[in-house]
Amino acid sequence: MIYVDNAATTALKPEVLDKMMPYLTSQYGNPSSIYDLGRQAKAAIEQARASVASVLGANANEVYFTGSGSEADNWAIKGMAHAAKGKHIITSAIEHHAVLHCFEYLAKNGFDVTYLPVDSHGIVNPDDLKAAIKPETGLISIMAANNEIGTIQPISQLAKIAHEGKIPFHTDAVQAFGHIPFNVSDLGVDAASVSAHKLGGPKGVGVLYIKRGTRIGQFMHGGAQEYGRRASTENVAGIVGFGHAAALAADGMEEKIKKVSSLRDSFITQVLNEIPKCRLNGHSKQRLPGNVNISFDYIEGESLLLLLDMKGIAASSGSACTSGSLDPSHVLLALGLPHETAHGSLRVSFSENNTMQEVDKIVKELVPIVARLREMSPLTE
Amino acid sequence: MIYVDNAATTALKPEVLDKMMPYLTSQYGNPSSIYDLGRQAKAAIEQARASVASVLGANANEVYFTGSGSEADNWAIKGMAHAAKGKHIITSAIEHHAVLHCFEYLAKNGFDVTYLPVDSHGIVNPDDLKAAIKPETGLISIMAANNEIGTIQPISQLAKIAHEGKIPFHTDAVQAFGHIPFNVSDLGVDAASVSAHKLGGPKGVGVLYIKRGTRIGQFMHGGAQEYGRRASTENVAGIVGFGHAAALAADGMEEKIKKVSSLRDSFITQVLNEIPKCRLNGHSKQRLPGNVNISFDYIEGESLLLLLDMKGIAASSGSACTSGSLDPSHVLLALGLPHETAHGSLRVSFSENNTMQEVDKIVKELVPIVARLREMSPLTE
Amino acid sequence: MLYSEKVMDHFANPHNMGEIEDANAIGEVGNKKCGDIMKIYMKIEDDIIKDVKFKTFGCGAAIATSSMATDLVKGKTIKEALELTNKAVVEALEGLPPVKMHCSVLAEEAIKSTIADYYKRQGIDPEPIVGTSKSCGDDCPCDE
Amino acid sequence: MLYSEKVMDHFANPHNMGEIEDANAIGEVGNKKCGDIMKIYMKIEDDIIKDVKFKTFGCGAAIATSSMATDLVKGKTIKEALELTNKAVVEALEGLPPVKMHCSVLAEEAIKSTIADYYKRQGIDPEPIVGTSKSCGDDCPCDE
Ligand SMILES: Cc1ncc(COP(=O)(O)O)c(C=O)c1O
Ligand SMILES: Cc1ncc(COP(=O)(O)O)c(C=O)c1O
Repeated sequence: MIYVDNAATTALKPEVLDKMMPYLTSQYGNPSSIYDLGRQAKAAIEQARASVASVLGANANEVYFTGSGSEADNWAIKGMAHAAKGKHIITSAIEHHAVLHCFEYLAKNGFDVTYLPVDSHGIVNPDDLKAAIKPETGLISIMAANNEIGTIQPISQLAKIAHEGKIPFHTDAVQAFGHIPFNVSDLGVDAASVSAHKLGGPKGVGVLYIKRGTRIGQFMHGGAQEYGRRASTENVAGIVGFGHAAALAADGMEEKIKKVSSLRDSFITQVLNEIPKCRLNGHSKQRLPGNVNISFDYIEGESLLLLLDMKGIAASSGSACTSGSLDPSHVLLALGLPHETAHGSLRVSFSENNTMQEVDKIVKELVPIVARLREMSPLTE
Repeated sequence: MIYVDNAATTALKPEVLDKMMPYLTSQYGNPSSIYDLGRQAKAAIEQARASVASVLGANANEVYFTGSGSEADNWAIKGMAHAAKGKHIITSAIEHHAVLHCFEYLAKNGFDVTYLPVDSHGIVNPDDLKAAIKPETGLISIMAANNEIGTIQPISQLAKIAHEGKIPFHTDAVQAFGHIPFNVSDLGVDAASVSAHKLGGPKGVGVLYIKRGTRIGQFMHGGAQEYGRRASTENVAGIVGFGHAAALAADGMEEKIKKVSSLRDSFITQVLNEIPKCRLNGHSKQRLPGNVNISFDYIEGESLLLLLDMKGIAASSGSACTSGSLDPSHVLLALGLPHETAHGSLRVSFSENNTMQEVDKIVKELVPIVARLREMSPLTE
Repeated sequence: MLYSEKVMDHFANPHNMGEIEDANAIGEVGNKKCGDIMKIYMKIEDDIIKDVKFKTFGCGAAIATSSMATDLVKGKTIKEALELTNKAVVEALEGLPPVKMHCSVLAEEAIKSTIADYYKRQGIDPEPIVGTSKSCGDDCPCDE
Repeated sequence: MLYSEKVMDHFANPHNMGEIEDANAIGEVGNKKCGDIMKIYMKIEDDIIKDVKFKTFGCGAAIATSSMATDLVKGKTIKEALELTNKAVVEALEGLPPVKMHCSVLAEEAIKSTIADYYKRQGIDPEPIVGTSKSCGDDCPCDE
């Protein structure tokens, strides 16, 4: 199998699993327990926290483990919006559903929401943000990098504008963290969501970075875990895995970016050369090293994926969360693409485990598949 | 080490880990993905769902995986309260903090809360519930079994009273599920929270059972996972582990109850015989098979635990979530115990992995430790 | 979302895919917004569907239902073809995931609308025979 | 919550635990509600703390700070003992977890209140010398 859906989820790195194993076997203590077994679990969590914090450029006591990236988004957005004085909140039109649906929920509950548009490459214009800010704006949340088209936003600029208006700034960094340099201090964000399973860590563990002093309500009520701010017996093995995955991701990142981008660029060039009537979605430079998103005229995404799957190629058509949904991608629509094109995009997301041979193989399989589906399509001109 | 803190968390069963391993290695697909690797992950989740459902006596499509027992409680209580017509909600005074703090949060947000008292054994009187119900009561949540004192509530009676008033009934069954027969259909509850790590499953995965037709708001917004009702990329390995742990827990439960209760009863008898001025908290019969909670006059819980730990015995002083807290147990206070006694209780919780030899050993170590702390205490008379 | 083997079979090797040059009935249903469009060509002689072919833009289920529906009406009389229900298509495919049921509805409608076209071309009002199509234009919501 | 080795040492083998039969100063601080009570006995001669012992109801940190605080004042002059701060106790113990800092405050207060008792027994108003105790009765909140 050729796995090129690393934006949906990544394989758990064997070295990460190794570090998790003690906590799946003999080290089963509850970190809140006072005895030795509990204290060891607690120490392991604190070590993982320090590791994630160091990669984020944060203090350890600003890093809170959650049960997923989505939970981090829900906590940040609902918690910060409810703690804000104003009832106007701003986000972008191309956020992940974990952010977008929180905003929609808040919109139904008395908040006034502005969805910033993006240009045809998927970039938020800082001037649009400036223009959207009102005296009663209480929260701005704009994703660091998009999960479908890989566009990287000018976060430090956007955060600066937010702070000029004394408005807290959150960013969904689930796709950015561990893939491109992402330093909360350099960027100046007040809160950031990340998720372990996007960078070789386990599924079911996320982090919300909360800058000290940021006003945010509680999301998960209960026990006193995570400095009393996120209840639940800790997923010790998962947290330990996240800590190690973050450290591994940071290690030699520049080299990995080079390698992965070269796979990406070769794939893009080959496809655009060999297949007519297709276009690259997103920005040509401001994009995640592993992300490719290409629309093919006249064909629909799911059929493409199923035929690729039959050739042993695992790719995606945008966000994994919405497969099974009938709606076209809200991200592609925001770029201004017509509906039928928004249904037909292919997302290929590379990791450092992929090779140039795989790139060539995917192109080789893709060409006849696209041709065949076009032959089948009543839209083909 | 003698581990007798199984109410805080349990060791992950090796057979459960075995079933999880594929999903921590080669089977890393995102269950929302359309290709083979994703479909296999999806199928594994559905199998786990069916397994938990069958132990719960529910339909598979009434079982929703969450990131913890606490999340299940937060979802149920906030989601059902907000979906209710009335603004009056009822719970008991001895709930776990995951429930209690949700009610306190709702109380601060416009809800009127009744906390039902318990008798000196920790049992809620159904007549008290009947009397507390008002026309505007919108939710009743009473735990199935208490985590500190092991008391088992008359859930089926309480749920019946709720339904006579057409009020939805939720129960926190985190301590009950997998330890005593707990069948949502027999009991007639509308929602129930459970957590995998209390029954030999992994930490960081829970379930909320929601009876079909129950009105409940969304808690985790985002992707379309869990029938569109709980966003987040699924913790596949954790979910698979939960499914298997539930099946194992149900298997031969009666035998295990007999075994574990006999450890419990022997420990209680020995301690009450050999140590003066102590009392068993909770009900003598209506209690979880593994739970012992004993107060020792004149001494404080933490010191007791630390000295036991030095002898290789891992026990607890009530809820693990609140260790590190300065407050005495709200559960023991609700029984009517004085403050200094509420600080000094010992919770020992047995599992089927414990032995009678261990029981004897704990008693042998406990006697001089209690004597020593009493010698050190200015309260000793 | 799991497709049955039968669905995958018809998706991977669809029957009756293509156009009929001298078709005397053509129907098209679905819309671009929803991402499913089915176009059906028929050659009808003596009230019998001698040949039928399809072109489909859509997901795996859309292609599989097109394949199965055309299979089910090929060689049948118009009357028999009009009795085809989406349920029959689903059953023949050994089930469809719930979110994909609308594809089978689309397939049923595609057959009907093609037969309607046949009547129209002969100056016969198809409505009393075929009924009103549930199929909708570009503005209808995608969920049925 | 992790205790330092030093804390665990003093907790497991507390120094100066017990009573002094012929103490000429006894102080008690803390309350049952908070779960920490420290009682200190002193034998003071010529303004020098010849002997000191304690009894404590409380957590590991309460016992360890009692042990350390009594160690630190034993053999010292009253003046030196009054200079003992909770910070010094914490440092000598190589740190305390944040939620346990109040135990060190309690230990400082226990020493002061015992010395206050010494003056009171001699009919001297301790307040100008010892200061007002921060220690509170049964109704004070447990968090400081
Ligand atoms: C009764 C009860 N409810 C809820 C919880 C919370 O479960 P979790 O730790 O999985 O969040 C626990 C245990 O911690 C519990 O004992
Ligand atoms: C940008 C973005 N935000 C949030 C999430 C949600 O993360 P998780 O699946 O861990 O809940 C994802 C991926 O699923 C994502 O790509």
